[in-house]
Amino acid sequence: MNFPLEQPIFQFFYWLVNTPGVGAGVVGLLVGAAITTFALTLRWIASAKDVEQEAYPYPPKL
Amino acid sequence: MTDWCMVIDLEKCVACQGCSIACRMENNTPVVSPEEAKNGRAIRWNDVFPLPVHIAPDQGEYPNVKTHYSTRPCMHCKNAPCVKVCPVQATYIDEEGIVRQNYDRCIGCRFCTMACPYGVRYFNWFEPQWEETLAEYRNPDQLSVNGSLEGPAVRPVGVVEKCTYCVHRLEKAKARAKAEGRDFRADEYVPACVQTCTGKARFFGDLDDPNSTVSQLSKSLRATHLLEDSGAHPKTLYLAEG
Amino acid sequence: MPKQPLSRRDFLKVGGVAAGSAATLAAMKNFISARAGSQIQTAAEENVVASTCHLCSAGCGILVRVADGKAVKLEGNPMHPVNQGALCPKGQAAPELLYNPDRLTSPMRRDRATGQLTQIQWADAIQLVAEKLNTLRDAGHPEQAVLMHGDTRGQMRSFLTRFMEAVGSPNVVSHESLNVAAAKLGMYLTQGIYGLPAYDLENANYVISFGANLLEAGPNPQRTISGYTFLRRGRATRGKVVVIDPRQSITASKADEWIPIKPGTDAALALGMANVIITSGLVDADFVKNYCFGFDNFASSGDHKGFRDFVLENYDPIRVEQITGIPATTIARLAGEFAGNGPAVAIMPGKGGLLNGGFSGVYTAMAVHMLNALVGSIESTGGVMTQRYMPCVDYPKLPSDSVAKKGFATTRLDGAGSKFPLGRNSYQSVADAILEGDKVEALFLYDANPAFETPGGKRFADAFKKVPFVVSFSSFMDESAELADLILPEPTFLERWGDDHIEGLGYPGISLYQPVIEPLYDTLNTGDFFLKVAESMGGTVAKAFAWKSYEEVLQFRLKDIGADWELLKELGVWFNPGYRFAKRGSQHWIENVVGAERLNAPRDGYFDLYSRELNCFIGEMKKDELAQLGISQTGDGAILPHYEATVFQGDEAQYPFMLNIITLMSLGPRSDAANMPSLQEISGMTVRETWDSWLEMNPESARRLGLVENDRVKIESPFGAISTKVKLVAGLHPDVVNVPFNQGHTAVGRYAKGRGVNGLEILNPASEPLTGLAAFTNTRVKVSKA
Amino acid sequence: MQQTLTLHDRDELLTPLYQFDRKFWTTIAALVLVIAPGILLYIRQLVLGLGVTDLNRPVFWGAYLVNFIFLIGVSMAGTVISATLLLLKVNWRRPITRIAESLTVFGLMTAGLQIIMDMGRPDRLVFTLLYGRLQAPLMWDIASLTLYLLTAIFALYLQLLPDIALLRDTAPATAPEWRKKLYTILSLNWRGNKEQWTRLEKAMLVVSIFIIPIGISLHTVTSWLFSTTVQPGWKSTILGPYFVVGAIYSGIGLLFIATTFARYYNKHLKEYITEKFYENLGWFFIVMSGVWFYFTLNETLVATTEQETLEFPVVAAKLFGEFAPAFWGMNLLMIAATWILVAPKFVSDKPSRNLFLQTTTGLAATAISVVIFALLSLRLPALSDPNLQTGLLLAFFLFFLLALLGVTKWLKTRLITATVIASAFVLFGMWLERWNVLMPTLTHARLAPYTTYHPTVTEIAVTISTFGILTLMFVVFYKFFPSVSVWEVEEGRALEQGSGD
Repeated sequence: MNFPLEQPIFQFFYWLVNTPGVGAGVVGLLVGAAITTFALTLRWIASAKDVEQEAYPYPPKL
Repeated sequence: MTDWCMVIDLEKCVACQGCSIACRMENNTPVVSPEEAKNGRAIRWNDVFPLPVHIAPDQGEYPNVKTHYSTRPCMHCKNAPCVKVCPVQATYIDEEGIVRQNYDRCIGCRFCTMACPYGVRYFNWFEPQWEETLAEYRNPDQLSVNGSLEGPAVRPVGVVEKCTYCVHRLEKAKARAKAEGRDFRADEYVPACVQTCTGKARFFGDLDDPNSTVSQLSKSLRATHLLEDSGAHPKTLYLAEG
Repeated sequence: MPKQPLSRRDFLKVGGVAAGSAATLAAMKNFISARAGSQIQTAAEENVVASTCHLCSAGCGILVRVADGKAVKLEGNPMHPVNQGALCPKGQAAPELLYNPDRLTSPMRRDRATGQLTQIQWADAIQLVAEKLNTLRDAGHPEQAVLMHGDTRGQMRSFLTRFMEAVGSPNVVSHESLNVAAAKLGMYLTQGIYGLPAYDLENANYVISFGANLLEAGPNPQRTISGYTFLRRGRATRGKVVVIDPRQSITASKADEWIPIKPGTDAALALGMANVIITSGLVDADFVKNYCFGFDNFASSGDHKGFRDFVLENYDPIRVEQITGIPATTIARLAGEFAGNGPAVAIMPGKGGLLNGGFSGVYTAMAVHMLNALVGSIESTGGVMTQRYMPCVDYPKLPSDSVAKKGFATTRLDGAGSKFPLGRNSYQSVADAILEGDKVEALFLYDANPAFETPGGKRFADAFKKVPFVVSFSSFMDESAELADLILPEPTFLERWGDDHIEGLGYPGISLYQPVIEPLYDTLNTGDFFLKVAESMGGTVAKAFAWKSYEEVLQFRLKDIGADWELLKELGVWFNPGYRFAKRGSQHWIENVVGAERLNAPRDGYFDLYSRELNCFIGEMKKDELAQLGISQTGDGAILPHYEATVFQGDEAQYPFMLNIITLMSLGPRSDAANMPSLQEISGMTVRETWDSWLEMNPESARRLGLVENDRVKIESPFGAISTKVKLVAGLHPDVVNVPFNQGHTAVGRYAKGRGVNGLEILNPASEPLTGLAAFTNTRVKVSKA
Repeated sequence: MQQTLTLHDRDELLTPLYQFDRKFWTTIAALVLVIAPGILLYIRQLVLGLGVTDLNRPVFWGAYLVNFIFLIGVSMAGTVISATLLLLKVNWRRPITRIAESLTVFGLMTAGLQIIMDMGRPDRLVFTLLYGRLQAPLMWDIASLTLYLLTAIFALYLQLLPDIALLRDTAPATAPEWRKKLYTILSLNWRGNKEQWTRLEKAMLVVSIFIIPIGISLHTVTSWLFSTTVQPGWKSTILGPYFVVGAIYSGIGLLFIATTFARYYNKHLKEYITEKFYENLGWFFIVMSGVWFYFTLNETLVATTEQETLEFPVVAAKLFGEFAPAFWGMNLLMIAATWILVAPKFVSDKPSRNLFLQTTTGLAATAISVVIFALLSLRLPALSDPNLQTGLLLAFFLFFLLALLGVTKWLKTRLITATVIASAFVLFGMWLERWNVLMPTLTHARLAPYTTYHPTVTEIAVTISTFGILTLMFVVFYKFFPSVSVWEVEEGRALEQGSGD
């Protein structure tokens, strides 16, 4: 009927899934991680400096 | 550890519905308007209904007919599906095996009502109302757990409520025992439906105590559970007719 | 929003892996501790008052929880022998009656012309009534004051009777002709006691109920429920219960065996069983030989046929099968089981049975009760007990008063004893009498709503028009109160003094009503009201009522019950437990059990199988006279219990169905219960309906009419038509349709008004000629899609 | 060459962004009119409580939940498709990727709205963050939804970046300052140098890889909402994949409609979003319909064959009970949609004499079959005679067939119209499918009498305004950003020329 909750690892799992707030924390972690990654990626892209002047043919310099 | 349990002897139950109303008066479940009631929104934590629940053509022809009646409080499941699916732990099983509902926590997502195979969880579609003077008879008992209201407290609109085995009565009994400076005994409290049962069909007590009436009855050959296949390990026991 | 710290504690402990610690156990048991943080607050000051429920005739003991001066919850009184701590939905919902928003809050007077209601003072009301009665007395016609009362129990009944007698009117009409009178008469004509028999269900082995709704709506449902459940599962050996009823009521569905019967033929079945019992020699020889009259043929002023020969000649199972539609083998089996598995008891229906007003009700009741005699179940363990009552101090003798004497000597308005030879009350006939021109100057309605609760009750509206002075004591503006000139609301039973005789257990007891809270409104207990009226009337009436308050009356009457007033108030009930069975033929037997209340026939302790009492009424009558009374038999046949084919109103071809009005456990018999929302909500449980009335019909019959569940249907009888929705009930005789009682109010209050239909409207308004019973079960109807 | 092209692109794709003409404002006004009643009624619901819906016991969930599943369904396609196509380096994807990804974002946003609308206590929404329990399927859904939404937004933004830069650089003098500022900020000083391009494309690649499993997770999790309860009809293990397939199926449908809407809105787009795209994605559409049919069959067959007694009433309700119109309606719509897509490919485009292939016949037959279907659905007692019903049924199928045959030739020459009709059918059909997953089970609970559910005005209005909001977002968004990814198109052209030279 129940998991082998006498094992600490399962106790941890139980605590993990059953404790109010912890779940929210996990979700928060996920989301936070995602957001930071995205932010960093954007920064990474934006910050790209390039020496060679001959740029990609687009956008056109008119 | 105490494990509260109810046993209902369907042979002695005469479908009088005393339990339904006793529960209403004890737990302040509101009377909804006739239209609401017709639309399946009546709130009776303890309902009495004819069996089979669903009218089917193949249920015998006169005079070879047998109607049965059943009564149904919360099953207070050991593996309660409602508790599992609650996203905010507004409903939970306490240390004495009672499945409880925290009205201040419930977000009204109605997942528990979906998960419950017994349909014993009720939703406040509108603000509960007592017309004019009817409000006078509401049960004044206020049970709060760490500040959040439970039990008979009048529910706000949009939250789920359910049978609590009259947990506030338990708390009162314990308080009384404490005040009188003695140990609380399991037979000091019964829910309102058990107390009022006209057929003396309901028994209540501690399932962990092998000598209690409910433990004895749980060994009966007639003992059975509602929807045992639901996997919820319901605790409320039935003694079959005949 | 306070967070549940428990989770945090679990975290600390479980996270810190304190193996075996409470929280780890918690984790394993998958629960969350709520105890630590629990706080329970309740009302500042609470107390519990013992009283008595008044929502049906059972009179259960109640303990009322009064919190901060408000009655918040009723519980059954564990001390009370009738309900032993249990309480039915009506009792549980009682606070909805007490705090009902539609209660009348003060005495009012109605102007007949305009129908305007004006609030008045109690003093004025008392004055008005006193003057009215005095003028009647001065005119020398006190009998023109009539009092109709409902389920008036305890001392109130004798009190009111005494008042009317002191005034000088014999016209105190009880509503028993609507329900229990048939059973009482059956008991009276055989056992010679005018009252309902008590059944020792706890010790019975075999119970056969002839349409008696033991678990829902008997005269004392709670008592029969207790007895029934004890008989089923409360003891080592389990008794068998058989229910004979065209409808599979809850009682029938709970019983071991449900035997559907052609409506109105119960007498034939009982006699058929008697036939088998006699032929197979299973009768209690000692009892029928030595303590019964008229088992064998006998000679007194000519030869008379005895019960045995009569039954043997007329009711062999084959014939009974033709009458009742129950196979002869089943009849034989039932008879064998009944006689062979004593103690056995045959129960005749009181309230809510098919017996009442079937135009052969009395004979049926006699036949059923005689089954008990045949197997010697009269006054024996597991059989029939005769109800004993607490000794009440007699009222002081009425002061001599010529006017009163003269008035009291006049014949009763309702024709009981005259028009209806056997009748003691004929509630519904009051209207007929008035409409036929009998003069009524003042009409009091206590606990009575005749305009609603009688078949064809609408005619009371016309009748009341002819009465210049109608007084209602109802707590609600019910159908009858709406027609009254003076509305003098009585407080609900939770706010007033009163008492009740404990019935149904045999042994005597008194159950007390007391005000559990101060009356909410400007209401007055009717007892007190009449005391004040008497006082202001002066003269002999005042002398006859020298008490200050009704409470004093009770104290006076209940002096000798063995408990002092304070104790009675504390316990709410006092009784002498343990029914002592009288030895056959003993003095005790003759004084209390058999024949004690016969008015004409000898009180010799003989149980009449050949009713000498009935003989005194109709013995001399010729065929046509008997026919007048609706009796087809002549000579001994008319005296002996026999089956009278029900004379239906409406011919079978045109009106195929027999209409039966059923009483529900939830709504019960009292009009004011219909205005209790919780009861309305649960009323239709058996047919999955709520807040409405319905027509129960056999699915096969419905199919033939092309009806499906919840269709609106028109129900027509020769007396009118109503319309409601149809519900298909497989457990129902194809020729019978049922409509629940206590819906279809046109008044009372917001919850009752305009909800469903009142089946009584289309019932035969006539009364049974012999007994003055209302006709409940001899109306045919036709059902069609509305 | 390129120069002209780009100039050409610019006026066609960028100029309209600054034209707030009557057409635009009327559209906005119309949409507001559509949305307003729903919002008002929702406010009423907030005040009075959920009682204003027709939800009851045991039908605790209703139209809102159906919308929720449907919306996350349609939102599925966008990103997943564009991502897949990108990974597969499919060239014709370029014109539609932006619309696809934006659809995902808007779809998810409106889907989130549904959940809040369905809550009894929306004021306590924050509790899910304070007290969220991981064990509750709802939390999984919240997690999945948020993650998917964020990723989708990110993907969309990445793909917008160069165009924003373009807008920044090419904003006409007349353009309002705030818009210029907006573009400047959003463009993150994108210069378009080689390094940036390489990094951008790397990032897009990675996102495309991640977004597919996330998208799939969202739809399976949604199916778990039901599978984790013990209600009859929801225990089926097929529910997860069934939901995903349905999602992609309906997603493509919405994509088609959106693109066509955009085409109609900005005539120039016709040059970019060509029939080629309809042709190619059309095939995928057909494949999905096949898979979807298989799963539907699977659902029904399993339930009718297994020994679960409580399951059958649910299936019965769908097959011949009160839900039959919805169930069979759904199937017929899907059949019609598939036919509309497939059949024209197999008929010659020269006119035929055959009476059965005349458009008029088709339309007439359509009308008749619709009438018969309505008659059957209404369950008139007059038509209760089984033989009559069978007759009607046969007649229906005959006319249905005629209808399909009749319209084929007409559709042959109108690929886009055909696709749009098919998509509309599929969308409606899929909404019905979600309805058929929820309602039969909810109305056939175990321990409560069977009941019914008819959405109230509130629920209907809210549903309508939901789709209104979706459209509004779409319209407004594309007033600020080009509805076709200019740089991707250019890139594509460049590649083509590269191969051309």
